[in-house]
Amino acid sequence: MRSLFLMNILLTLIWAALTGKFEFSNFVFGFILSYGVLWIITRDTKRASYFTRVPKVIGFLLFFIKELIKANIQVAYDVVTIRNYMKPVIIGVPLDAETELEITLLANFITLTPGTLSLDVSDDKKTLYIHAMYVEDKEAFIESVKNGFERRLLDILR
Amino acid sequence: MNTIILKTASKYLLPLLLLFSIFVLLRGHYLPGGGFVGGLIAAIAFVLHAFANGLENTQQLMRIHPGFLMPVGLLISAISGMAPMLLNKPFMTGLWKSDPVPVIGSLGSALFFDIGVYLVVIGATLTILFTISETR
Amino acid sequence: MENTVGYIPFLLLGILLYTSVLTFPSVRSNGFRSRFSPLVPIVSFFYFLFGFDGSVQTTTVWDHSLLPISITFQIDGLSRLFALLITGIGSLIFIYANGYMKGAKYVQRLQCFLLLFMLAMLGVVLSDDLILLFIFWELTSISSFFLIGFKNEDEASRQSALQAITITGMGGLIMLGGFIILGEIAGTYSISSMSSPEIISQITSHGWFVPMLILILVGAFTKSAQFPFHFWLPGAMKAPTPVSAYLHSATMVKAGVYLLARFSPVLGDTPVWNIALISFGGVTMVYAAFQSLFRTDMKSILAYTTVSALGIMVFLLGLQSSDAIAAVSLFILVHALYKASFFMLAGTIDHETGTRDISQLGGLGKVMMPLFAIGILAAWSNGGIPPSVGFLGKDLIYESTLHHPAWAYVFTGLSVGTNIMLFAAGLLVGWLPFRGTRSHPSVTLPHWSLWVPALLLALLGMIFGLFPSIINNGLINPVADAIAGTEQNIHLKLWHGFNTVFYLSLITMGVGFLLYNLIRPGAKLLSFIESAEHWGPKRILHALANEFVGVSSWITMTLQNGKLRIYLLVILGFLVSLLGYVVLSDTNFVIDKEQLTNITIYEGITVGILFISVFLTLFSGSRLAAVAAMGVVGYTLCIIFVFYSAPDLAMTQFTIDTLTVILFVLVLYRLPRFIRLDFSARHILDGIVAISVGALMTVISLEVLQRTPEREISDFYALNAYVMAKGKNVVNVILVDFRGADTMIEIVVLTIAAIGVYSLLKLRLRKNEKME
Amino acid sequence: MTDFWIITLSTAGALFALLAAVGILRMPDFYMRVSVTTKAATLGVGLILVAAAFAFDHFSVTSRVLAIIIFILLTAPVGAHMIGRAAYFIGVALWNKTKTDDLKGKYDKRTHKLK
Amino acid sequence: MSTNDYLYLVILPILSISVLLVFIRFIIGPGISDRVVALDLLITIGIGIMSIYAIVSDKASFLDIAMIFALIAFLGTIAFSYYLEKRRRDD
Amino acid sequence: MEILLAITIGLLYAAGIFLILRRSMVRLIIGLILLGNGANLLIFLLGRISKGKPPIIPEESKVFLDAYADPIPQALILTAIVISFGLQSYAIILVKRAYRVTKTDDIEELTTTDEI
Amino acid sequence: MIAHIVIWPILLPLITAIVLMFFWNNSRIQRVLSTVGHGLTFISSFWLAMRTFNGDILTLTPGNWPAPFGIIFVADALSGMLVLLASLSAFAVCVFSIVSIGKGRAGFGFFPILQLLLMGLNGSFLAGDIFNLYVWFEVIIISSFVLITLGSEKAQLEGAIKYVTMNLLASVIFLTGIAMLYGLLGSLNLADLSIKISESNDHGLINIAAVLLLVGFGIKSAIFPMYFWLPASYHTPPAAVSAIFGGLLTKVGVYAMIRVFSLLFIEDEFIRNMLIILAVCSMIIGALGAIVQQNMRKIFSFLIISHIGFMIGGLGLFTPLAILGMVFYLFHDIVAKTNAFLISGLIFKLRGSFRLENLGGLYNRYPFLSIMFALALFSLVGTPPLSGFWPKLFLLQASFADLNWWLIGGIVAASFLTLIAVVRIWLAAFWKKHPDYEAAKKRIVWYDLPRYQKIILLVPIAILTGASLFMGLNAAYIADVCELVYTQISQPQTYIDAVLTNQSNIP
Ligand code: NA
Ligand code: NA
Repeated sequence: MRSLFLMNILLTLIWAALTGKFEFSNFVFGFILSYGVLWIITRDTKRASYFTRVPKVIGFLLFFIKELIKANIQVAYDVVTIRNYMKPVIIGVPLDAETELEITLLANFITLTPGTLSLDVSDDKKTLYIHAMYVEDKEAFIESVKNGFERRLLDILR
Repeated sequence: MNTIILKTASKYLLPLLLLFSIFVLLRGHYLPGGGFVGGLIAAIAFVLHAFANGLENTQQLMRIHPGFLMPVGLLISAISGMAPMLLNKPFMTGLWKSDPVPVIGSLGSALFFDIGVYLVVIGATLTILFTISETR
Repeated sequence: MENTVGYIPFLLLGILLYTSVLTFPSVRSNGFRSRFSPLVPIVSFFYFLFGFDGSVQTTTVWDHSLLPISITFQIDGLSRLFALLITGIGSLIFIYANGYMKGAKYVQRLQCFLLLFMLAMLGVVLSDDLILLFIFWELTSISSFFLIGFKNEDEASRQSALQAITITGMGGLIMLGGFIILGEIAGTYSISSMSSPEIISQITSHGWFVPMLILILVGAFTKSAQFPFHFWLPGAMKAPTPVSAYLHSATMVKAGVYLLARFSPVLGDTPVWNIALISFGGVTMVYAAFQSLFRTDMKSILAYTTVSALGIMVFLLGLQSSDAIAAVSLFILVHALYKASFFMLAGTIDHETGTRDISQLGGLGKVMMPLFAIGILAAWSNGGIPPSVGFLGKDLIYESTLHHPAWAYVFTGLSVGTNIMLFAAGLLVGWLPFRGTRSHPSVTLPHWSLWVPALLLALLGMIFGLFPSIINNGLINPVADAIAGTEQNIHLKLWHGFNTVFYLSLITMGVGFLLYNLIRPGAKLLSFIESAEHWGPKRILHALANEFVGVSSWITMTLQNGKLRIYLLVILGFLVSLLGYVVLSDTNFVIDKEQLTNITIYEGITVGILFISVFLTLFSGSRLAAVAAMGVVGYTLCIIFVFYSAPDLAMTQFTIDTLTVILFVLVLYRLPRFIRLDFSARHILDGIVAISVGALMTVISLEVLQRTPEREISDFYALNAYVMAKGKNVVNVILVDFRGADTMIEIVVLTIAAIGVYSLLKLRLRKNEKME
Repeated sequence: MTDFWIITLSTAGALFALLAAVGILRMPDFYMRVSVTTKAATLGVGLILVAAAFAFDHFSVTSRVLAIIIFILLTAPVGAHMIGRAAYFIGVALWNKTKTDDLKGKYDKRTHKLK
Repeated sequence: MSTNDYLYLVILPILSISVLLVFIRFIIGPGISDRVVALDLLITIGIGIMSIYAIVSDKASFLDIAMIFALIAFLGTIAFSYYLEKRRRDD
Repeated sequence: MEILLAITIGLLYAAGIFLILRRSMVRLIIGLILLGNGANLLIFLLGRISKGKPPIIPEESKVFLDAYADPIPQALILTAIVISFGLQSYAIILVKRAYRVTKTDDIEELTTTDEI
Repeated sequence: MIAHIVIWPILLPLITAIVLMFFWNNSRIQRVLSTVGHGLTFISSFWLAMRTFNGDILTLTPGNWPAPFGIIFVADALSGMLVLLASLSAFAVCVFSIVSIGKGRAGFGFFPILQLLLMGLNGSFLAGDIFNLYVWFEVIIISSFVLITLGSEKAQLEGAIKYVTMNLLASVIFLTGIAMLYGLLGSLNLADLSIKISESNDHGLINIAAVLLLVGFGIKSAIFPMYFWLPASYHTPPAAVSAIFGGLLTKVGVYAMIRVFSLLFIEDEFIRNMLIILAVCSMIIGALGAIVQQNMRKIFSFLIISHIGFMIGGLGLFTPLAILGMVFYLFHDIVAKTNAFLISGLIFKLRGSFRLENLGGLYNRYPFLSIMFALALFSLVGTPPLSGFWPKLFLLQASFADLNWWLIGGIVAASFLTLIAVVRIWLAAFWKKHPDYEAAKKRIVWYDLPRYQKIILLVPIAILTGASLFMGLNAAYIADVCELVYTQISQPQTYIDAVLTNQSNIP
């Protein structure tokens, strides 16, 4: 129930942002509209609260940006130089993340980082298969994923 | 396709896109957009959902057959076109509410007409795509 | 007798009404109503007999400024004689038919068509308007088609009906052409108005006179079974005998003769007319008479003698002398009387014995005395033996040939020869079956209705011969007046003294009798004569018809060959040649660079990508790559739309392009792969056509761009979009308001397309619903 | 100041886009092409969009730019995942220097299930 | 050189060159999946071009097209992936 | 640029025609789509093109203050695009269904309805 | 509301179609409502037609924007009569479909699409704007696509591939022509274009547009050498569908040609001669095709091509008489062809086949039906005084007045061959004994039908035969209307004035 409400508010805000009119009437209209949309699409789902997680979200984003820049530079170097430095692998990373949202976010952030690509999640949701371009040591890579993205993400989500 | 990543993403994308489609529909009279594009975006939203979750789930979500939207949309458009005839004006003569309405702007029969277009486009596009997807 | 003509429309209408009354009760019941059918012709007969005296009367029922028709009827001597024959012989035929068809199926149907036919014939002879005449003319063709094909389950009947309608239908259409020219050059469609001297000279001196005359003659000749179109008539003997008796003795076949007689004052006595009528009539009369001699089927013999008699009439009309006109006037009557008797006689014998083969018949005279009498009387008249009316007729014929200024001997010789053969043929039908040993012992004299009508006609032939004055002034002279277009003075006399004509008649009889005794038609002679017909016009026309059908199917199959590519190539080739012609002949291209904008690098790249993608769609071996490239083509267009200020277009094009690609992708994996074909000549041809179209489009669009654009309407939209229609996106305002109707229709299109897709994929018919 | 941001951001963005373009052309196998391009392009386009937000300096534009960026961030990795997975499934070959392949043999070709 | 000129003469050419490079990948493939990725990238760069174009021509409405581009690129990729998984092996 | 676009139009028409003359039903459809694109571009070009002037009235104004691109061709093309979408979808499905029923993708084998 | 009469023949089918879609699965209600809808459309069309026969040109501007700025619907006598006949034919076909269309097709949109097809036809006849005409054409072609494939039988799909391809090509060509016109003259309104063309001296480019429209409409009206799609497909769908196609679809192309070549491209010798050549070729090729076919519906299909030639020939001559004949023929042919195909459908019900070799025995078994059929068939031939005769007479007169021997020969030959084709049908289906009656019995549905359904199947044929007789026997009335049509289309100024000055007939 609560998550629905949040979703509703969120959509109302997006609406207002999209239309660019921050008037009361526009909020009311956006609220009704997103209410309708949610009504159309929602099946029973349970969501945790979003409120306490704002600081963690910011922290995570900063971490992500750092990773992004670091990896981009690495890739850029490789792309612009003639020699190829790649050591690609496909690695199955065992997951601690459980819910679909957790897994999806994790996978997406990994993909957004240059040099790595989430290929698929096993059907039992226990393993995330990642294609990575610069892996010297398999174990170390798994460790970096689990301690990096996954831990931080789960901190926020749980 | 059995991928939770897409499934999860589509769950959030659907409302976002529907909202976006309505946004595009409503502002069409002032800026690029309108019933067609709006309807197409809404249709795409459902198509994406269907790709991720399977057709049955999407249809369940929609509750009605998309084809039903076509006569509904046509009816809305036709009525908005015929309403002026009651006032003895030609078919599709624009009728406008004198004061602008918040958010939407001037409220007129043209808007209802565009809503009709929007619904027909959703209905037709989805009918086509869904029928193909479910036919082997 | 001024007002009697006014009843003609009512009479015709009455006949039509009665005909439809006959139609409506169940056709299977040969009821009560059909017994009254003879009353219709009888009443009509007396109307024409006593209502008119041969003077000219006209009535106009209806006229219209636009339609080239005026419903005008005119009756004069010629029309009256025909009307009397049609209704008089019709009356007897109806009585005869009631007896002949007793107990048979579909009698009422037969009567219907007979009445309809009578109506049509009356219409032909009474119309004063060319188009009205044509309408009735066609009606005779149609109704005779139904009559000839009356035994519709019999293949031969159907073929004969087809043959008849083919020839008379073609003739009719050609004649219509002639009528229209005649109407155009005469300035009127009224036949009676054409006979004024000024109009006649206007017609005969007109440049189109000869083609017009030929067209009309073709119509008349086909209807009157003139060589080489004659064969449909013997073929038409497949009809029940009452029908043959009616159609082929008295009426339909004479429609052509009527037409020639009718136009004789206007078109006659011109070189083409004379040559055509004399030659075709001459050939027909000799050829058909010869053919009649070797037949064994009574109706077949009669058919050929009929053709021959028609030939004589046409021949006489071609001569155009007063004698000839007098001769044809009388001969029309004479022939109708004896030929109808003959046909009924043949029918009765067939009806009683089950055969019409004269080689199978003999000795019937003993039990069928009245029939024998009919045979003798008809043969008498046919042979032109005094004192029958036939003698008078023959007399006049020889008179007219003998007086021909140039070709007297030839024409007389031909006439004598024809008449000798006809004489012999008459004996074969009227005499032979009754003599000799009895072939059908059990046969007795049939019901009176099967012989009294024929006897009546045969006797009339004798009475008119003995007392020619009965018919001289009241009947025949007005006919001659009408044919000649001037006052004629006919004196029918039985005895002219011992002159050349008399000796010729004697020769005719003598040689004819000799011929009769020499010839006994049988299988051998029949096959001989049919082998003559084998290479005759029938054969040739049939071969031509077959050849024509063959060529038609070849043409049809060549053009409609099932290959979409060829169809498209033809259409596109046509388009290219038309466009090319106009471009080369009508436009001169100057491209003024001033008017055009420069190419920037981005545009260059965009268009470059577009070009490459187009080539990918053309030559990629993978369907998916082709589809993806097609998508890229759409996307680059979209970029072009962005560059050139069309955001709405860009959005829509982009979305729809993608949806189309998706659609393809969804469908594609159920489709087979491209057929891989080596490069061949067809690629070159296709390429030439394609490049031609493309090049033309480029050239044309560049040329259009040289013109100053008109922006009046756009400016109106721009000015009013916000002020009046309260929108700022002018494109959208156009879509939902200025041109909202287009959009309304467009969503209908989308809806239908969706329904179509749905039904294509989902509908599975049950077996009984296939081919609804 | 606005111009500075516009120029800086758009230059960086364009360079990242170029990087992606070069990457997709140079990388030896499909997976690495995806790996390289998705993010570089996303980053590049994101930067350019921010430049646009600066250029217009109008709330409605800024919010739209944000919406687009969020949307791209949401969809780009999903798309990459989808095409990568599909490619692997249909057997698009890995670069010959790829060291390990944990996915090998894990797909059920018939049911599309992944162990 | 004004900002607009800079965008027009420097940024747009860079992006155009990028487009060309990506398009080469689109042409050479080799697999259909490569083409799909190339297409996706083409559209993504297209969004960039669109944004620059919006700045240059001072028409914010081009950003809306960018939004739709993003949406469509995603849909296209998904559809092709879907197809690749489902299709028969012989294309 | 007009010259380039005119050539593009020619190319689209030519390619479309070349493709509809092929034996494969899929190529047939692609050809038709290219032809439709060509026609749309033709309308666009012949309605005259102008850069950076979308026919949208500025926010604070009631009429155009500046030159603007002709909106009519755009509206016409928009209508034509949507209609073509309907027709093309239908045609694509028709091809699919025809292939299922006739078991051939080769148009030249579809000759039975033209037999006598 | 009465003043809106111009739009009712368009709106009523639309409304009916929408309502029918709400009853998607209830084919019984669909059958009833659809008939009612067609009935109402017919009444409104009749009303409209009667008003146009006074010589008035009625206009209606949807959106109330004055022409040439907004779209306009224009009803002159030609449009009025065509709308009337289209509604009549559609009504007849709908009644026929009540029984002849099974649940399968009825459950997949047959009736709503039939309504929308009629809407498209009426819209095309009333359109006063060339792009609007294009859009109406698209309604027609998409509905015809759907109707021709509804059921997805093998022959249907095979025929449809060709039908669809060539019609889409025609649309592209038409659209190309529109692009030319707009690019040159900046207008889409026909009346406005007429003025602008007459003021322009760009003959070459305008001729190019004319050629494009000629080919675009030529494909749609199936004239030589652009007719191939027609015989490939018209015999494949249910008879009711062939009937409405055969009666009306090609006629829309002819109508468009008449409109465009009388209003826009008035005095071009090249086009006129071209039209006459094409007309003669169509007449002959179509007729030759008709006499060799074995399938009754293919015979009629080829006859359509042949008879389109008559109309195009009249258009090519463009003398008063020729126009009179052409327009009269157009009117006659709508009724006659619809009827012919319906009859073939009924014969199919009676005998289980469309092929001549499998038919027979109808004349003796069903004499009254046979009489009705004979009237209908012979009116196709133009046997006097049935309806086909008069226009042919006018055309012949016109050709003679013009001394156009090709046209004369064509008309005579085509008429003769039509006669032969029809007589062939008559001999095979009616006179001949049924070749194998016992075997055919299984395919014959007639006996299983309840009596009222048999009557329903007969009613439309009776109506159309009656209409044909009316036109033949009351030719003077039709000729008067045709003369009015001639007056109106030979003086474009009246049309232009009605469109551009009398903005709206709303009080
Ligand atoms: Na309005
Ligand atoms: Na008259």
